[in-house]
Amino acid sequence: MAEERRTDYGPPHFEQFLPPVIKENYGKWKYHEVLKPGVMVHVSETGDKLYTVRAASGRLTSIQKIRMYCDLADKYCGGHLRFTSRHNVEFLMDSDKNIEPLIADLKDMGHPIGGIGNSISAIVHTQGWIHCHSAATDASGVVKCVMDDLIEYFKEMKLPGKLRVALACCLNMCGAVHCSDIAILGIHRRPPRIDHANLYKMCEIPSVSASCPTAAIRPATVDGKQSVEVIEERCMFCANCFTVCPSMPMADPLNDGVSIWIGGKVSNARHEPMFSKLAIPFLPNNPPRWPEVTTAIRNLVELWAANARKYERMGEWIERIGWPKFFRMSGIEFQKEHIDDFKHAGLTYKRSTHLTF
Amino acid sequence: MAEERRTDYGPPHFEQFLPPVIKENYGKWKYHEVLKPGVMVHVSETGDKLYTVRAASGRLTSIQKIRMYCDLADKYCGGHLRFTSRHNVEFLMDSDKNIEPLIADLKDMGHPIGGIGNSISAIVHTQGWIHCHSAATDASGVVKCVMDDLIEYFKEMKLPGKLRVALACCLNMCGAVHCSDIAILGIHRRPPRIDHANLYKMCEIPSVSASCPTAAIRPATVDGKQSVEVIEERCMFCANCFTVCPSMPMADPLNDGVSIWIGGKVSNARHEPMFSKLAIPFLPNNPPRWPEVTTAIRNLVELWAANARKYERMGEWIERIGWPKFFRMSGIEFQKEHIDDFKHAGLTYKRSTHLTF
Amino acid sequence: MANTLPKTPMLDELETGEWPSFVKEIKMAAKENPMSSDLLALLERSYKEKIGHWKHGGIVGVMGYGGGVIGRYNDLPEEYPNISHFHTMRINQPSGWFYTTDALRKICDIWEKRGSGLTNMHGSTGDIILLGTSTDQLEPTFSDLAKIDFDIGGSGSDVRTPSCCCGMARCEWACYDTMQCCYDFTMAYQDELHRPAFPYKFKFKFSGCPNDCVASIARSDMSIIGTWRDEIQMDKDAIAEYAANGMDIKSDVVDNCPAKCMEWDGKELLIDNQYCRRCMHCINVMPKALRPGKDRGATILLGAKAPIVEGALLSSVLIPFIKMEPPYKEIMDMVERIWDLWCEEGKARERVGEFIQRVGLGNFLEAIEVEPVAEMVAFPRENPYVFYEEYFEEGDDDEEEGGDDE
Amino acid sequence: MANTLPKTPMLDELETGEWPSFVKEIKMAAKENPMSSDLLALLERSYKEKIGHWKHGGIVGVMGYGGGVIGRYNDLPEEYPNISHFHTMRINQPSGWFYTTDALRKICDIWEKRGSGLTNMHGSTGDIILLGTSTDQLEPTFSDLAKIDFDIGGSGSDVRTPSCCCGMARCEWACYDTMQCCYDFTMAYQDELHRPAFPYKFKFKFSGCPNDCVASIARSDMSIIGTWRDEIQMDKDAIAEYAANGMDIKSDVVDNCPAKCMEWDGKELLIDNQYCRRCMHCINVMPKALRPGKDRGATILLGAKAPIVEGALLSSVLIPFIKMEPPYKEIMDMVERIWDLWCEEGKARERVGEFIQRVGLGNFLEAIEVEPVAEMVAFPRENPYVFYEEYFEEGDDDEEEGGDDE
Ligand code: SRM
Ligand code: SRM
Ligand code: SRM
Ligand code: SRM
Ligand code: SF4
Ligand code: SF4
Ligand code: SF4
Ligand code: SF4
Ligand code: SF4
Ligand code: SF4
Ligand code: SF4
Ligand code: SF4
Repeated sequence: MAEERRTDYGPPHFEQFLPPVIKENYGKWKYHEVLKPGVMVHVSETGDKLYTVRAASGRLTSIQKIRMYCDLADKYCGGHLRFTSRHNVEFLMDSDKNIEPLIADLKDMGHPIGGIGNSISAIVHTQGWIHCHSAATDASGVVKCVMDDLIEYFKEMKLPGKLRVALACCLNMCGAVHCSDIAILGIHRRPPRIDHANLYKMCEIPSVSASCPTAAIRPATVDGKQSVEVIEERCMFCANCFTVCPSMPMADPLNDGVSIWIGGKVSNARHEPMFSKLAIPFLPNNPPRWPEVTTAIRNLVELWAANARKYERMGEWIERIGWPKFFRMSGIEFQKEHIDDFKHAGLTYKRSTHLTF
Repeated sequence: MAEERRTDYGPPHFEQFLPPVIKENYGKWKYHEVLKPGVMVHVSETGDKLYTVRAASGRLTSIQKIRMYCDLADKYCGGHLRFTSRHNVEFLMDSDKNIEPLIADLKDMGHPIGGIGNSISAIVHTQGWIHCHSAATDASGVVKCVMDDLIEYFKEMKLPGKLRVALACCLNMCGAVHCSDIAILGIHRRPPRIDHANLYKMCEIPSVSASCPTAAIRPATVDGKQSVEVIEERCMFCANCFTVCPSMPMADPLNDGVSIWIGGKVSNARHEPMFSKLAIPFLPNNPPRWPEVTTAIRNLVELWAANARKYERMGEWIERIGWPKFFRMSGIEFQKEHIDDFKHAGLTYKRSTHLTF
Repeated sequence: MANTLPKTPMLDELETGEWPSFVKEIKMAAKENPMSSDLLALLERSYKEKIGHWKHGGIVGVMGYGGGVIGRYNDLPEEYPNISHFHTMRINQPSGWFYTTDALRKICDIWEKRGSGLTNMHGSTGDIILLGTSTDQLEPTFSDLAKIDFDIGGSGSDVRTPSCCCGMARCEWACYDTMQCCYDFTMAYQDELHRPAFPYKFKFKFSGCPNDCVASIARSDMSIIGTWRDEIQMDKDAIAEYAANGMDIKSDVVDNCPAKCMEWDGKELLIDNQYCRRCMHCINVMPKALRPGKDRGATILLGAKAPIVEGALLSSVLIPFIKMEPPYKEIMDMVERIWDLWCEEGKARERVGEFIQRVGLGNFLEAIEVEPVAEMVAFPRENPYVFYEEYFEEGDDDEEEGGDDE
Repeated sequence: MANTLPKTPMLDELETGEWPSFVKEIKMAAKENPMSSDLLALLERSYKEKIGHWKHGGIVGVMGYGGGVIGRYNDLPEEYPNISHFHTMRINQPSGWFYTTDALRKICDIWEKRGSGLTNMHGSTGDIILLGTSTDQLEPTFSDLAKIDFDIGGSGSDVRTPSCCCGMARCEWACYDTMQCCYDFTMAYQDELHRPAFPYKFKFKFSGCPNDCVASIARSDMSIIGTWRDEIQMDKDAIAEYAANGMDIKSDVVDNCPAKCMEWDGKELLIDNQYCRRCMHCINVMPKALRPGKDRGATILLGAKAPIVEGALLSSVLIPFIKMEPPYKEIMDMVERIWDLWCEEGKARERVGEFIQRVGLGNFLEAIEVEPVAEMVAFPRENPYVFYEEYFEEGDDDEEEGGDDE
């Protein structure tokens, strides 16, 4: 190219985006207090204060909405705002005088305030039918239904501890649901259908065979064309083959749906981080409101809220009472599907007599 | 056969061996008390009492010694005695009047009293050079040295909890050392030497190859004879090949020795049962007194005794303080050998920031 | 250009309820934008049919960059022509997701002109996601963004856009400057971020303390999590105040300490700091009274990932404690040794965590020249299958030293 | 026949010290017995050379029995001719290792005549070990033993000699009659015990309560461990007595409860039995005050073993709770279904625990016709790789019931 093109300049430096009260107190914060649901104050060694109002966001945001946020931030926050690691939007102020009018405006816009402290925060989620080729369920739709149903727990702080819900629309787990208090995971339950007519053009057969964690795929010649076949009994529907090869689609309206996983956590607070574990193997995709999913999750939340001790995350609670007790209390039927049968399965068998009856 | 031969009649029924006080109170025991080291009383619902005196045994016992036990049992216990699951000998009495004379006689015979309550009991162990083809160390000798050194902890009850020591002279682990507070394990560190001249006569080559957990063995022709070869870098000295094939001996004076494993437990009391973990990868065979081994074990016992809380078994203590702290406190150097590299190795990596400094 | 919106009876049901409605967002955009309008119609169809309508993306992107754009085509291009291509652009967010309204408005203006008018604020890795545009708009969008200093993020087998918690900007517990560090790493690895050359993706996430508010231990190949080495700072008066205000320090704090290293006699709180695991719980519960120590730095962990292929992993400890000071040379040198090794010996689609499991942590450490330390394991090995690399032969000089194991 | 003993300067050092000396035992026997005398000499040699001198045993035994004798030959038969063969006999001990002196003396008399005069009281599996004799003495020893009603134990790929804790004979916590049950199982499986026909060994161990005094969860393929279903029995006065005598019930008992289901307010001890894990700790500490409940039975677990080949295993729960009443038909039927399956599909040298891991617990349960229950796992699966055995096809009748997963 003739003209030198500008690349690799990286993101803008964050400093230019910080409100003055932060710039001045950067690294000097002393403590914080939660003033009420969705509102907290950080107090600096200098005595300065920083007020935060956290509002719900659906994450999928139009430019129109972003501009509305900007209008509010200009009006109340000197033109500053931020988003959180769980995709809520936060408004930052150096005094408390604008808190109430800001909250009123946000509510008018349809953005509830909350998610701070012992509450449910926004559901980390993914693309679903909006944009991904891999999805076994929708993302934004399920999230909307679940949060509509659980909204009281977002707006209030009446839970024993934090409750982190996440959704991923396929086993790739872009929503990183593997360490959530409650995880909603889209799953396929039908082996890939093979497009024998095109596979040889689209995919490298050796990498397709190699992609399968259970060695279910082997090369085969079909109708004179090089292709692959799938030993269906060996397929556990991970879709890794499809990621590698477009000619092996997995999605299937009759068999796709949602599974529910619980008891994971990320923070090191008290208990070490934990993976989520399978609670409900399958619930149907039932758009637009996914009633089976919202009911199941509400039951889980309420069971935990009623029985856990203060500060006990979902997984900590279940660890204390034991999984058999959890299954009895929740009424969820324990099935073969709950028993691990992958690489480290043996380590999940109960190797003690620590049982409750 | 002409004459009908008596087989499969099984062991004698135990009832004929029970002392009267047990027969009468079978299943009616109410509680027990430890009266002093090595002496306890069980009290029945009927008010009857059963006194037990527990004496150390070296397990390897001559018929002469058994007869001496019998003499004592005849003299003091109405002709009854038993052995424990850890191979101590127990004398059972329905009154306390013979306790002291019995103890005096036992001490004279060289059998200390103890092992009950928060003490070290006898070391469960195996054959070693006395009888096994597989041994990487002796059994009875090491046990004798270690117990001589720790005798005070057998005779008194001054430990935080029970301390169970076991020894196995090779990885077959007949001493079931895999769940002991302290385990002494004989290990080889040299790959099998192959007796190519005889292997083809003695062993089935396919089973030999298949026996190796790391696939280190493959068929080979050596000097015109069918045999096997060992890829030495892949060998971790388990001796499974030798068990299957006598022409692959493992024992080697220069490289055999002892490793020390700690923190296992069997009982379900408090913590679930746990496996022992590697503390000291290698100590030399140094007969007749194995001083490196006795010193290492004494250090471990004393470190635990000084730092554990009441009732904390070795593994429970280390779990509370964390392994890094244990390594710092014990002065044992952490090495590559401590890091698991077998099937489930990844699950042993530290996957949290729960660290002490 | 105000569109009439397609009929979407199913989606319309998702306009009710208190949680912000993504359907409303799409409709807001769709009024102005034919791409979003087609998206709305296609999504309604997916809701009816219970299946997605997107195909595997081809390789699309902007010149000189190997990643940052996710190609996407729908499988019914005749019916939904405005989104026959509908590629997503990942834009590297500023550290901590702080913005001025000015910067945001400029992004909106560009995306109004060049794309669907829909975004994710933010993607799950942390990028600003510009959700859907056609192939011909990719290059112009990039050049518009360049003018306002926003660059493209990662995708494919490259360094992915690093992210961090708000750290020192708003949090009293930040044990190092996560935002600056995230920025510095992002800048140092611009080439690796923009030009995929690894066996698979590599993610960095920076959290200021063990609360790990960006989930780095679960979601990044390298997790850099703040911690401290000395004693928890304690304000006795503030403790008394909490107690006076009704906090049950025994059951709320002491009984929840995983190290069991605290005592409360009703008056004084004792912490036996030598056993403290830096879990943060007591500090979380009493932020006015307790604070991380003063000798601060970070724990560096390696290897987290989602399940595909060999199962999900959390990161595991690589460096128990390191002071976090720019230019982070020691860490970056190590990162580069790791990449060299992984690029050389890693298999395609093998994340670094899986790679370590395959070769073994001990061998991995040797190769990257890091000494093994006990902090790297939860516990030492339970199986006796130890590889010794050398053995004594008869006649060796040191034959008497049977105890030496090399 | 009093021998002069070989010179054993190294072993002699093991005659000092307080722990009973096995060297003294061998010497006592050696004075009368040339086999033991040779053993002493050979052992001294092993101590000098730091290596054993035993070869792989050939197949030796008594007529009609496939196991119970461990063949052993030394590799220097010319030098140690009295132990050129030196086979061990495993004799099935009586339940709980109770003896009369009369029975023991008879065993001694036989072994004086027929063998080395050395024993292990007992072997690690529980047998009486008669340590070393020559091939020609095996059959006569057995026929002598038969006269006093002692039978041979297991070895090789058979049922191994079952063992049990002293249970109801001396322990207040026995939740079922371990000694009778051990005897009944031993008698029921005489054929399996004496004639190896399995892929590998199979061990039973019976413990009366979760303290597991025969280490059954670690050392037996089938572990039968007593437990209870109802509430811990409590004697309030005895609790008060413990407290009065200075026991710190909070720190000794309550704080050590793994279920965190106890409370002590200084006066009353509360146990929330629905969460009690039956760990025994509180009962162990206060035997006068607390006792297992009245609705007693056992938990049955499967699969413990030492490391060879695939790594050590603890047993895992198969039946969470079962009443233990003779003739134990339900359990024995299940045992036989397990053996049938394992004999059919197990590989050589594959213990049942490894077999289950290879085929998967779910499949194993289906094959032995046991319903999966949550008690069998420590926790449900973490990975999403679930096998569903059937799927809906277009046109299926029940196509509407997408929620049904079979
Ligand atoms: C704003 C945010 C960081 C950011 O840079 O964006 C943040 C901010 C704070 N976190 Fe966090 N955390 C944020 C995501 C997280 C995450 C990550 C996630 O959810 O994916 C975690 C790990 C979650 C997990 O374990 O699964 C997280 C685990 C914590 C914890 C530990 C909670 C626990 O008991 O396990 C604390 C401590 C506490 O709340 O007492 C904490 C505490 C805090 C404090 C109090 C820190 C402070 O003094 O400022 C902040 C307000 C807390 C609140 O929301 O209640 N933060 N925090 C994130 C807000 C997300 C949201 O919109 O809800
Ligand atoms: C005699 C014997 C059973 C037998 O039939 O032979 C036995 C007998 C008793 N055991 Fe045991 N245990 C016996 C081996 C075991 C074993 C097995 C082993 O060591 O291989 C264990 C599991 C050890 C482990 O976890 O590694 C065992 C774990 C217990 C426990 C749990 C201790 C703990 O805190 O983990 C108790 C409860 C206690 O001591 O408070 C117990 C308690 C008892 C009591 C108090 C039961 C009673 O009321 O009679 C008996 C006396 C205890 C003592 O020795 O201090 N017994 N006990 C065994 C004596 C072996 C010996 O000579 O030392
Ligand atoms: C956009 C985003 C989801 C979202 O809605 O936020 C996303 C979307 C996709 N991810 Fe992801 N991943 C996204 C964050 C993640 C995360 C979370 C994270 O980074 O914290 C994970 C789990 C953590 C991890 O890295 O392990 C994640 C694990 C995967 C995987 C599985 C990787 C693995 O090693 O197991 C795949 C499959 C692959 O790489 O082939 C994948 C693949 C994909 C692809 C590219 C689909 C594919 O097979 O090619 C998706 C494109 C969707 C689309 O059409 O737009 N995505 N992906 C996230 C990136 C946004 C951003 O840049 O900010
Ligand atoms: C005698 C005894 C050790 C002792 O000194 O007490 C013993 C001795 C031998 N065991 Fe053992 N085992 C003995 C109890 C055990 C135990 C403990 C137990 O039963 O509680 C175990 C661990 C528990 C288990 O079963 O897993 C045990 C696990 C092994 C193994 C490894 C099995 C595995 O699955 O990992 C082998 C190797 C084999 O079977 O080929 C083995 C093999 C052997 C052989 C037969 C050696 C061989 O490779 O052929 C040993 C014969 C020694 C000899 O010359 O006398 N022995 N063996 C124990 C039997 C005495 C008895 O009948 O009472
Ligand atoms: S989780 Fe799966 S379907 Fe959802 S965005 Fe990620 S790759 Fe696509
Ligand atoms: S979906 Fe997964 S298990 Fe099934 S064939 Fe494809 S790669 Fe194999
Ligand atoms: S542990 Fe090994 S050497 Fe010792 S008796 Fe058992 S098989 Fe033989
Ligand atoms: S000792 Fe074990 S690892 Fe080495 S060759 Fe033999 S079977 Fe294989
Ligand atoms: S990770 Fe720690 S430092 Fe960062 S925001 Fe969360 S609590 Fe604050
Ligand atoms: S930080 Fe955690 S481990 Fe440390 S004292 Fe506080 S609660 Fe205990
Ligand atoms: S296992 Fe239980 S019942 Fe049996 S002796 Fe031990 S404590 Fe008593
Ligand atoms: S038996 Fe164990 S779990 Fe049950 S109450 Fe007692 S200490 Fe707690």
